Amino acid sequence: MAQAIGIITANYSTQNSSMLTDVRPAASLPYAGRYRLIDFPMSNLVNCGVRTVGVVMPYNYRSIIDHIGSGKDWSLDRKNGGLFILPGSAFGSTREGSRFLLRDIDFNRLFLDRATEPYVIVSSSNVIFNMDYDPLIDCHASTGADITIVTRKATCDDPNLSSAWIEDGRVKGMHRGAKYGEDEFLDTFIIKREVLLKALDWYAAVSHLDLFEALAQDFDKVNVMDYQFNGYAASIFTTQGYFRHSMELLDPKIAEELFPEGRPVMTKAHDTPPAKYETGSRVRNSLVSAGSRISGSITGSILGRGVRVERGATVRNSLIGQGVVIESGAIIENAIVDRNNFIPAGTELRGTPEAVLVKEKSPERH
Amino acid sequence: MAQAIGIITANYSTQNSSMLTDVRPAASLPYAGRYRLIDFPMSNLVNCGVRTVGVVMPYNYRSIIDHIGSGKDWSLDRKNGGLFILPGSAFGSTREGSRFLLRDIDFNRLFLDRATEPYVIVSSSNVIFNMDYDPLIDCHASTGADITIVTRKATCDDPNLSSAWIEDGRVKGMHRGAKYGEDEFLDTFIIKREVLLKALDWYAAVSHLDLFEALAQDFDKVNVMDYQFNGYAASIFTTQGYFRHSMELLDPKIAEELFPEGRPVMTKAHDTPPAKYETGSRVRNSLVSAGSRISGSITGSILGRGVRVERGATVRNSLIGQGVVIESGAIIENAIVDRNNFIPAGTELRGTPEAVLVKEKSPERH
Amino acid sequence: MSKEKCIAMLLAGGQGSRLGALTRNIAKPAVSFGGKYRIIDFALSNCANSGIDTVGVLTQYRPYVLHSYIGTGEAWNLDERGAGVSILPPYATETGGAWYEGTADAVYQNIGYIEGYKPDYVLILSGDQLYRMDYHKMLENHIRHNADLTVSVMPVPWEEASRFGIITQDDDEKILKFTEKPKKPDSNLASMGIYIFNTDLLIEKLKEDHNDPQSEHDFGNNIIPKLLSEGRRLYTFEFNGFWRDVGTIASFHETSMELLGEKPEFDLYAKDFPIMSNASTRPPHYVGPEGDIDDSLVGNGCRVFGSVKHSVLSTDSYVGPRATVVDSILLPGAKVKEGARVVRAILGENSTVEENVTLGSVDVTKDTAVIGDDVVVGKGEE
Amino acid sequence: MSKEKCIAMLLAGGQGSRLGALTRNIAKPAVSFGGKYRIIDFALSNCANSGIDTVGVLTQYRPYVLHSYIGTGEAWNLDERGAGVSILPPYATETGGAWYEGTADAVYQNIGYIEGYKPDYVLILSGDQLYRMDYHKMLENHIRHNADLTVSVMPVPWEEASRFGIITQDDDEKILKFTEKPKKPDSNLASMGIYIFNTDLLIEKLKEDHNDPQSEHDFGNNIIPKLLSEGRRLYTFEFNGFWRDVGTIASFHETSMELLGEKPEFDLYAKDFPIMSNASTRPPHYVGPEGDIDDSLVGNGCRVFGSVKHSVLSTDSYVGPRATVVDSILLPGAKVKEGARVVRAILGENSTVEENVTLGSVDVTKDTAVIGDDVVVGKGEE
Repeated sequence: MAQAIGIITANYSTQNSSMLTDVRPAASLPYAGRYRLIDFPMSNLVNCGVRTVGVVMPYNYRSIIDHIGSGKDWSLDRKNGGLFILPGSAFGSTREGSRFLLRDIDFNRLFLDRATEPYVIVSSSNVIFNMDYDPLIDCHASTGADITIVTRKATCDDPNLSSAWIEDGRVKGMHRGAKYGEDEFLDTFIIKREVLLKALDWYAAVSHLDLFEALAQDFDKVNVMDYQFNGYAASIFTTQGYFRHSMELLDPKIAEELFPEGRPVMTKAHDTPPAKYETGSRVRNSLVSAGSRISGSITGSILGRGVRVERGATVRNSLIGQGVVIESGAIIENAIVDRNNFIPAGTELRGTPEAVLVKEKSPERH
Repeated sequence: MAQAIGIITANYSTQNSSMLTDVRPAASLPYAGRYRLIDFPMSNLVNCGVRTVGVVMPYNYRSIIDHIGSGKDWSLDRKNGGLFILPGSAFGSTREGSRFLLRDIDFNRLFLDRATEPYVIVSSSNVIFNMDYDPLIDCHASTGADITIVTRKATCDDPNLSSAWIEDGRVKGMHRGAKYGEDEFLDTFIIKREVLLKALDWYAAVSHLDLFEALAQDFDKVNVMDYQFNGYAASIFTTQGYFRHSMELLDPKIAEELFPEGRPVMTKAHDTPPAKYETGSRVRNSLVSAGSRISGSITGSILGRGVRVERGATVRNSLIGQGVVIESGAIIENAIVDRNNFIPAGTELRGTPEAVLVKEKSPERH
Repeated sequence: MSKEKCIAMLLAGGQGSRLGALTRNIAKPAVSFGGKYRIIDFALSNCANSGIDTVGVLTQYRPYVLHSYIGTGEAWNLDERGAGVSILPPYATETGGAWYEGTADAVYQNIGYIEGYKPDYVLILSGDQLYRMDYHKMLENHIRHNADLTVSVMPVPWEEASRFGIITQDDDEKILKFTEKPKKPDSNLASMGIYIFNTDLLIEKLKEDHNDPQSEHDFGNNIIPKLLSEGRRLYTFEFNGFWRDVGTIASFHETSMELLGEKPEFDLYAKDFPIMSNASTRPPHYVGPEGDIDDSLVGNGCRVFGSVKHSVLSTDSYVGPRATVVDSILLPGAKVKEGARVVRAILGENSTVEENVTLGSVDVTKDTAVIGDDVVVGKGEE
Repeated sequence: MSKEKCIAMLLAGGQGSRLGALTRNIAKPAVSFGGKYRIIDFALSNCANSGIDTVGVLTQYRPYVLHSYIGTGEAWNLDERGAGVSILPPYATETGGAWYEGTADAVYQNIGYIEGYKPDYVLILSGDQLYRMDYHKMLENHIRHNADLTVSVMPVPWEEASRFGIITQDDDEKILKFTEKPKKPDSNLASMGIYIFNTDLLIEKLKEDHNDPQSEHDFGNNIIPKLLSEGRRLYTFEFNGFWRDVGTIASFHETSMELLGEKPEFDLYAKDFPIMSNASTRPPHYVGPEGDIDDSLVGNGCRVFGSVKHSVLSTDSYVGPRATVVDSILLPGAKVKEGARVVRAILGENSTVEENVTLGSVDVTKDTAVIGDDVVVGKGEE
């Protein structure tokens, strides 16, 4: 019985569009082999006891619905509360940097009206972290702020991020881009439900804007506070960022921060057998998902479910999607091979660490 | 383990649009107090053992998703097969008489590709009946027809229905409108999966058409057979038809045909207490759903869940939606009062049996 | 919801033999009640509404209906990951099997289950009482008092106090005395048989009790008096709402009737504390052209062609033309056929009263008539 | 799927004492197997894949893990409306409780459950065997022969025949003779302990058997010979696939090893007949920079920093740097710490082998080493 309900805006496609997100919304991008990006915000909410979660859908919602279903795998298949599918407003959210469009929330105002909880935790599906929201809720409740945003000290310069201008814990403004050491916004905030409802009225005339764009002139009136997160977080806005942050999971310390004991990351359950290693296989520094069958050689890579790597095939520094088959003698290096691809014997797919090669999703085979 | 998968086209809005379907797709219209129209095609499929059902969604899909969820209440929440949400094609299905648009099926071709069952049972959500599909499947399998459509002898003249021109059990053509005694098409057919996939290719150039429109010139080449249904069926295309067919449920014989033992109609489960009758209530020839509290007088009417009829209020020959409150002294006659309406003391709402008054859906109260 | 972890152990093993024909084939907590519920719904809904998401249900007597009804607890939102409802029947070990010999013994035999969840507190409940209680408030009380054990109590009329286990407390709610059915009660606070224990103490006391050959292995008769004699910190939590033990035919009938009327003390319709159940989906009920229903509860799927007054008609029951049902309870699927007359009776599930039969009597000095599940009452058997 | 109604009764009550430490706290059908499964997954998946959607699971010995694992059968798509999995533990009646005294007695005590579903046929299964079988084909065979009882059989090597219940049949698959462990077998067809009965006959025979003071209440020893002596129509259904009873440590180890290699006889990856399980969600396993895995199965959540050869690593197991695991089975959560060496061993759930400890031996004349659940093996205890 948390004090909050949750909203996840899953209708954002990365601006820097790649072949990966052409075929699906960012929320259903695979991550860490068997997960999807949306698993992380969903699990964060559920792990702190939130049992009412609305997910704002993109136009192409099939892959998300297939994945989250009725929310059963997140304990959100409930008689009271549970998972709510919230259709996004007609034109979706493709504007640069806009993850929290007012019109998407306004279109689903009933979801907010029906709730009785005092707070709403809102997050996008583009920033990956595993966080205990309880101290955030407590902090927000005790300061009495209207909004408390989650930030961390930026670990690099990145024009795709957003950052906040903070004085004495109070947010004075926000802007696109973050430089090393600035307060990077993690696309997650908690807001009083009543304030969110009021904001929809205040800004009804500019409902095409993102909530924080609309607030731009009003940071002196609306009390927006800051909450610092110190753990691992990865913002996924570009293909290169997606690749780089995926590869960070090969660091056992980072994997442990993202998958700590006591705060499991939940995802859709599958009946997949264990992975099988044949004689002669050679796997080093890699994450391998269930159902994979390995006879070849794999280094520094992440494999989705049910991948086959045949004898004599080599995979290095690559992300391999679910159901990919890599035939004998094929070589894959510095590449993202999306699901269901078939890589024939002897083929070579090589990118460079700076320019990763992307092999797009293939239609399902039989 | 049925030999068939199912498709339900839930993206059809009645042509003769009324205030009732302005706010929701026809598939989620309430029926028989606690049900929705889509419950009937869903239950027919599940009761004959079909465990893979795709539902084609309209643009405004929220009410359907809220209702069917993951399909759990229809035993369709499964690891293999189960319920599939199929987004409708971009422009929905509002063309007159078109319930089986090729582009809607083509848009979800993967659903057909993945199946292994030889047959597909396709139905719309606009025709209500409770039918054992097993003999239909057996008949279709034994004749070897490409398509077998379900018809019955039309019980009245109605320009909104469709009918088939049949010779020796073989369908020679179809046309809009049905006259008494003609073979009325019940918007339900079984087709070989391979034939449906081929048809998508044959008619790729005219995918804006309904399957049977596309077939119009080809009834001599494609073997379409007829299967006669002898039970009760109600086609819901107009507000008046919706009202008239709803009222037929007050005939216990018809209610028994629609809710027979052994073929339950499944719907979303709710925690609603039993109905409560206070001293002085007077209810005759009516269907009353759970959670209703009756102190007034009700005749020849159907009440949804959680309706309150206060002392001295009168309801005659009317459909009352979920959560409606009718205050003391109010009189409702020949009317459809959609959900969540509040009828103040002393108000009178009167239509005539020929021109039923419609009070549209009201926003949720607290 | 506080972060302190509390799990519930729900005692549902009893036969409930004083419910006679109603518990011939099913355990008492599985008996139908209130038109669409089963008795255990009330305790399970209390747990769900109090945020207690881990519940062990101790079964023993004819548990099949109870087991299939409870399932994984999904109907009460209790099928949480890493929590949920667990059915705990007696079981065999290397050394053979042991039946539950008392309330304390039943919990003793499932110490392993409790330890698996590492709770700070254990709530002990019965599966056969009707009430709405926020156990979380009781837990807060327990924590505030830094108690070893908290007993839920309610004031009863002084003249009835000698029928209960009576508790005397000081001004700070600390229990001074506990007397089972005192002849001269010095308090009117009765124990409701609802306890919150600190887990470590519970386990220690259960083990002691198990090894005590004199003990009947009962919480009320053995564990509580022992703790009191040891000078432990026992506190009360006072409850003032509607509470009933429907353990006899008379109380079952009376409590059912208390659900009727304009403003019943127990409001099934209260939305902030819903009673949840694992009900099957049935159509709305139908009232025929000559049907007449007054001051009654009517469940889904019923068909009423006759007259019903001051009664409870559960799911799928049937009252034929010119039949009369007064002051009675029809359990699911019960049928009163054309012209029959049923007064002050309880008809079991799927039982039938044949045409023109008269059953029961308005004479309240006589016992309530009870027809068992599936029984058919024909002419000459009334 | 035929319209004939067949339900399954799955015997899962045995202790499986020959599995030693592995069944100290859980029933044999609940023991982990094959990296992510529990033994009962195979029988339940067979039911689901054969279209048998009603399964009564008879439990008795330490059933808690089994109960919570099975739940309502949802993981096997067996939670159908009006069907599904039911847990059937021993229960008490008005006259007290009775433990299951044999396979036939266990089913006898649940005749009420069977009658509730009114099936035409009842399939009797064990919860501790590994195989894939389409029971529907067996049922078709049963119907085609118009049999009273059909027994599933498989050919075994002649030299091993005297270890089994051996069946002699005529050319039409009719059973002529059934001999338990014959010294001089005249057939090599062994009974697999899988039976299909016509329901009425089963119930009649169970009642007879219950009243027979001489009977051990066992299907193989009592019910089958009785039917044969009465001249009933008993037929066989021949099975030729992979079938194992993992009832001993040796067979558990050997059968696990048989899952390895390039083309194992039992293919976990066959998509048309999937083995389903109620597994928890865990991340992919990680192989460290020095990790080395050869000819092995590795479950989700494992972390491998050492060397693993010809072994099964179940969910969440751990092999530390410079540790070696050979010819071994790590059950879920088992840990082999840095520098330890484990050979031909079975490590129970959440057990630990401490740093630099050596456990087990390549010498196949010695017993397989077995470490119980939660046990920690330190230096000096090898």
